[in-house]
Amino acid sequence: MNFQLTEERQMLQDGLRRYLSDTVTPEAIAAATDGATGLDAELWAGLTEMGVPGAMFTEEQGGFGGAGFDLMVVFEELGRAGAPVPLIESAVLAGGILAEVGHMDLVEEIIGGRIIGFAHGEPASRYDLAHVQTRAEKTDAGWHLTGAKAVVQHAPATDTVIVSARTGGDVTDQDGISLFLVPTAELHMRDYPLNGGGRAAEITLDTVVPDSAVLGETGAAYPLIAAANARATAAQCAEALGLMETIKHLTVDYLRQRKQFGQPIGKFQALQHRMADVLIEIEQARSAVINLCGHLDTDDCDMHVSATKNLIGRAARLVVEESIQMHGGIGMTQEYALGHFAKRLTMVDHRFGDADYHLERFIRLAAA
Amino acid sequence: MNFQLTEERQMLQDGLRRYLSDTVTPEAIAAATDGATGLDAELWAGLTEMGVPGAMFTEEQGGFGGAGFDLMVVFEELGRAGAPVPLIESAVLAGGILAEVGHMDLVEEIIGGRIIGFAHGEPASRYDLAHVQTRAEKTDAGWHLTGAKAVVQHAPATDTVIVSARTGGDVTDQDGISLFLVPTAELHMRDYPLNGGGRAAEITLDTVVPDSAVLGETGAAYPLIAAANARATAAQCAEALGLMETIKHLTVDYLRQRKQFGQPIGKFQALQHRMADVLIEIEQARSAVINLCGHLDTDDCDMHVSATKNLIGRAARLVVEESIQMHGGIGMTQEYALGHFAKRLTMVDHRFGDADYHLERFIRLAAA
Amino acid sequence: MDLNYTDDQKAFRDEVRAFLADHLPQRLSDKVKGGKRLTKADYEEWHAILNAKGWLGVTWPKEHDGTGWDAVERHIFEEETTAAGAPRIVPFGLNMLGPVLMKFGSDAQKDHYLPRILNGDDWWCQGYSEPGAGSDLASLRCEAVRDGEHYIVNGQKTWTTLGQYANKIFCLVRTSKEGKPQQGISFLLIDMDSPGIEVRPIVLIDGEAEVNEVWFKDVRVPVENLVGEENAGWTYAKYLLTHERTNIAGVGFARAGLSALKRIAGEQMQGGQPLIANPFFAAKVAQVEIDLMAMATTNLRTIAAAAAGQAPGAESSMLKIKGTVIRQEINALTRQAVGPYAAPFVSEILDEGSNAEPVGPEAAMPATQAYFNNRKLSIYGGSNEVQRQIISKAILEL
Amino acid sequence: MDLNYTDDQKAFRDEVRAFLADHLPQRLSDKVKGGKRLTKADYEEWHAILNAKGWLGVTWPKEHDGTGWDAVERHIFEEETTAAGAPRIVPFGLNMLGPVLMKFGSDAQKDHYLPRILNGDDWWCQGYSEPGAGSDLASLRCEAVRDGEHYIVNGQKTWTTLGQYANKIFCLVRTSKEGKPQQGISFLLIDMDSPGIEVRPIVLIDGEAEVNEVWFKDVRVPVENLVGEENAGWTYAKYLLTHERTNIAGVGFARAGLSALKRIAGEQMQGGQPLIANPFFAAKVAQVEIDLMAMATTNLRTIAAAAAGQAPGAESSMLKIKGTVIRQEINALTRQAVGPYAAPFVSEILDEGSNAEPVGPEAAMPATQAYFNNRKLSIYGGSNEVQRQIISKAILEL
Repeated sequence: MNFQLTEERQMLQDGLRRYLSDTVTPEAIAAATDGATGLDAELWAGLTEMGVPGAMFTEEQGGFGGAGFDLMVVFEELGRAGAPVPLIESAVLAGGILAEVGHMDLVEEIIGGRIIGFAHGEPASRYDLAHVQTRAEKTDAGWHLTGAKAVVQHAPATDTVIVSARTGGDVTDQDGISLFLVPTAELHMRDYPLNGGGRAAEITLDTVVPDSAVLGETGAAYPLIAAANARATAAQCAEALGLMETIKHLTVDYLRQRKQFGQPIGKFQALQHRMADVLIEIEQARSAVINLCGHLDTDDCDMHVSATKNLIGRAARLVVEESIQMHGGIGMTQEYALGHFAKRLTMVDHRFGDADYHLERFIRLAAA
Repeated sequence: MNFQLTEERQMLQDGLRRYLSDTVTPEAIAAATDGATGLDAELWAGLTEMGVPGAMFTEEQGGFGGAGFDLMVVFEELGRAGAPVPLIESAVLAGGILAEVGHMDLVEEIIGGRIIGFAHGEPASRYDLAHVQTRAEKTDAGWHLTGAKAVVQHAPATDTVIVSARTGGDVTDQDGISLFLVPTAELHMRDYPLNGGGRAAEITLDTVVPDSAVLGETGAAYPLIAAANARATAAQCAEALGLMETIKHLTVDYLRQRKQFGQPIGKFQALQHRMADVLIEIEQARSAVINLCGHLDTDDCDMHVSATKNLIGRAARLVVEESIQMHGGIGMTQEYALGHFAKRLTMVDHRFGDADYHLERFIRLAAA
Repeated sequence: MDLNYTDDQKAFRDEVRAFLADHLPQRLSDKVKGGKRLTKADYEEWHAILNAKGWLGVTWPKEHDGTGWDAVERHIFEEETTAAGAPRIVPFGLNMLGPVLMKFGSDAQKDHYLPRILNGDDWWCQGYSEPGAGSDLASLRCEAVRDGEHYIVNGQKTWTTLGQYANKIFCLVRTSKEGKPQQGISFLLIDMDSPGIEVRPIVLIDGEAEVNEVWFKDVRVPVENLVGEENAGWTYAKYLLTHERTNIAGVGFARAGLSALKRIAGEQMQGGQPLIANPFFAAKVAQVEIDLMAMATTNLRTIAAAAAGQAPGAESSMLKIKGTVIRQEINALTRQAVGPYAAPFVSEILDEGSNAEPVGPEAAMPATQAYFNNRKLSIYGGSNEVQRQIISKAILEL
Repeated sequence: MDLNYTDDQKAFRDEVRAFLADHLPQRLSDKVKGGKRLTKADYEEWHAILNAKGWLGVTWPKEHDGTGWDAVERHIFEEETTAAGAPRIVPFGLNMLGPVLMKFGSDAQKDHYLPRILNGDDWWCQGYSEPGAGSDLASLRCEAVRDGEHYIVNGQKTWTTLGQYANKIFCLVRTSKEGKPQQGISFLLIDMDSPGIEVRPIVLIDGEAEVNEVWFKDVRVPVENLVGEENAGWTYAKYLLTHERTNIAGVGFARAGLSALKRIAGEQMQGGQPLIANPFFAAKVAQVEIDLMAMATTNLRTIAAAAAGQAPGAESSMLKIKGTVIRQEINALTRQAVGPYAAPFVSEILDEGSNAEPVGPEAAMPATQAYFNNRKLSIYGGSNEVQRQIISKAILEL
């Protein structure tokens, strides 16, 4: 039993924290969010240079990490900085699947900074990973993909996207889902900014891709998607933890500095006690992330995904609402840093399943 | 729209409050709880003399009240005093059914102070009113009753009990339930004290009663039971409100008087704010009781039963736990008054359906 | 005890309903229900419709061309207009300044300003809050120095709602630094087009700029624009705040929000069934509905007491807290209901006549926006912390 | 990072399990699991079994015949004994007085008292709290006046757990009224059979008398029973309180409670299915289970830090709060689970060998009792309010 980071991870953490605190400014986030690609290209290049995408992969896969705690270290720091970067999409989701099906050339490029997207969710799928209506029909030329994909994060920054489509089975069957590598130029995209920063797109598909575009076995992609999704959820939970840490620091500073009725508002016992409860939940969140990252490669992974995502969802709401309330009006302004972090943290519950979704799943898994 | 009590009800309230505050002592409650019958006979005689059982019945039924707000006034005062008396059992449950089936002679005796019990719940029925396993078989001599009844409150104080038994249908059918008037002497009783005061009994039945013991039509008792139960729930919710009021006063007094670190603990802002939240929930509870008592004789009665019982259940837990916590150790001692009220209020959630049971029922009714 | 309206009250309710059916433009109610941005012209249009009927001065006595309604009638009006999706009545002139002028203003001020509020000549905004003051209102520093027949005003106000539309602002200013902070405050009426005034929008986390900073640099204000006496403004300010508190419970908003929530959760599918049929979600919706049923009755109890002439105590603080907690919970559940589509934010969709299609369900973006925007409910109008303080002081008497 | 025990730790865990399987009398674990009353003899029996193995001085170093275990080993021991349903080790002599004597006692005191604690010659109880003091421990008034070779003690202590079984009490007494309240406190060891001591039981709302008032009237205590220096007792008291905090999270108790809850809710039927299958109930159980999973890891993080020699900060306060909240929620759910049978209360059923049959399910009465009894968790050992104060002070530094 040991809760210390290894020396390598400690170095990565320190380096990342320094680099991000120098680099990620509100202006840079806003520019990326409102810009064409939703990407802060300079930041992405810097992260790549530091080897951040490589930390998502094992040495065997050409990286130098790949364990749950590597994800934790990196994403907690990205969360602290509030930086929207396509690391979950390109390295954890797309990269994870590509490594699994043996596309090591692309993995190498991802480690080198190339951004490949992952288009799986659909307008009606909500949080159900097996819900795929997009169809792939076999033609002479290859596969004809038709359908729609929803809220594909960082799609405008990609040149290629992994698209899931149904080659068999009914809309919610786990069997019959296949994955295709599609050039972004072949997709119809409507892109838009996101609450909390970054851009996403609605994607409409009506394109033919060659047989070589198929990833892995046709009809058997569900386990690949589910495994990548579990890792992505861990990454996102670690990011949420980092967001909470920054919100905590902002709020503690505010309570210490802001004066009302002649004293710092942090002297008011009602706020002190509520702040204590917030701190407790942030420690709970940290432990939950540790639990998940420590069990990513075990049989209990699914249960920990749901336990942790549930706890993070609840803690996030408390942290967001209490921090805004303790700040008062200033906490609601876009100019002050809190707003961005609060929005980004709020959005965590809207991806990979919300707190209730995972509570229900946890119950189902525990009963099984 | 008018939230004032009528003059008559105001007088009843004033009189009851005075009488009960003079009469109901911790010693009297303990004596009744530990005594043979679970009845404070003097108190019961006094209440009867004041016409309290009569307030449960309409003028048409020989009483002088019978509306929801009559129940509210009486039971809120009984709650304030923390007095365990068989009014729900004898006047609201048994009396309500007897009045409905036209047994006006017995109603008159109940108004005069006779105590008739109501044995419906069973060891396996939990909160399901239709769950009746006790059987009544037709014999030459009348009806042979066999089965068991659970937690029959105030049974030891009765001379006669209304017993539900199945004359047809399956264990959880609404059809096929009948009611019988059975002398208490015919029952096997195991009686015991209750948390929060008073006594109840487990009843085992193996007795034959004459045909004349049947109340109303055989097999058609469910609506009678449900209607009486709705009124009993309203009574119990009003009692809970009275219990909350007394707990509120005890806690406010304690916060004002108890000193720590050189000042009254009510000066500590964290407690002030929590007390404010408790007060808000007690006002919510009062409004919920008003809603239910004002809709007892309407089509919306069932929905209000569930809404109010749910809210009372949640508010009760908050009031109990916060009041004990704010008192500290003293709040946990049997000697101090709070303990009795806290236990009695806690037990409200264990009769007529708990907060979750009614939340589920509310959703079902709202969807219907 | 009687939970029902009297026949007269029912007749009044029917009259309000009929009026709304005939006169509330559907263009406006569609915007309100769809969470679109309301323009200055939208508010002015609705005010003019109400004024033509004599129903704009809802809290005003008949002698000043108000409705003369009692608390129950005001409640019925608020309930019906909210349910119908009418724009709110902009409160600054009507519910805040108006009552202050009626009680403390000079005859000249009453004669001049009150009709202009009703007929829309003036759009007032509020100059109370200052940066660094917050709930500690008396610590304000914006200063007015007498110079002959003028006050020279210097300083800053903030959180000035819809100040960008206003041609007038009523301000609390410091005219003396002696005595307690509450002493030395005066109540001034100021033209927004006076030289030296600058209005800067504050963008909130929902992306909207409904509040502003207002800067005063050597702004000259004629002394006849002083309300009441110099240095006695704290009394008027407190009087105003009690009037700000009408409809503090927001029952109508909560009901409208709850019914929208149920509709949205009835359309969103999860695991093959509407989200509203999911027991976990249904439990939360039912819980807040039950709380709202009780709170609505607490509200009626307070209104009935007010109509019977009783002074409100800590009840309005209780209603403020419970009302905002309920509305914020409804906002949170609505945000939860829209799922992944809570994330996209395309600001121009909120403009009337925008060609931009919504991303995902039409209800999604307004749901997220309302969640963030309504965090303000527990902060402004006396934060919920201040309300808890009032409640506990009232009962603990410490 | 590694969430798993080392091989050594796993081997130790197996050793503890094997020991418990062989030596924990089933009669005792049945009582513990069934919520029955434990007698003085029950505790003494278990202490003797542990002492024979050398496992009674769990927090003691080897030089005093303790186990010399580190924080992780202590945690494993606690986890396994709790899961097995062993009686708790009565902490007053072992975890409270023992460490104080080792650090501040004279050699004579160590030589005399420490072995007697291990071998069961002495049963110590705690004389800290006083009526009216509560969390404000330093305001204590029980007084000791020097009279030759004795102190004369007068005053009252309260909340003395299991004082009815004790032959010794360690007390904080006031020996000087000068300076701050923290100064002038001394730490005295007193024979419970001294003339002038009276023990009165305090019955709690669950009907049990596990705590007592202890009254002192002119009780003569030899001066050699003073620990350390006169008027320096506050330092020893604080040292003791940090030792009281081992296992503050109560993970083992929570796990045992959760598994009992699931069993009970699996047996109780509602609407034709086990209560645990009801989504409303299952949601609450799952929620507390998820909280417990996280809290257990927070606990391990703290233990690992302690084993690595780091001083605990506000973490133990966080664990106190979250641990008690979780246990109390489990108690509340268990009470809810037993339904109408939560009401009957037949005290004698809790006695071993009672002939009285339970009313309803055997688990029902202990469930209600545990709910009421465990309200104490958030009150004693530094109330949760005091813990919140410690946490916020640590981070806000105000």
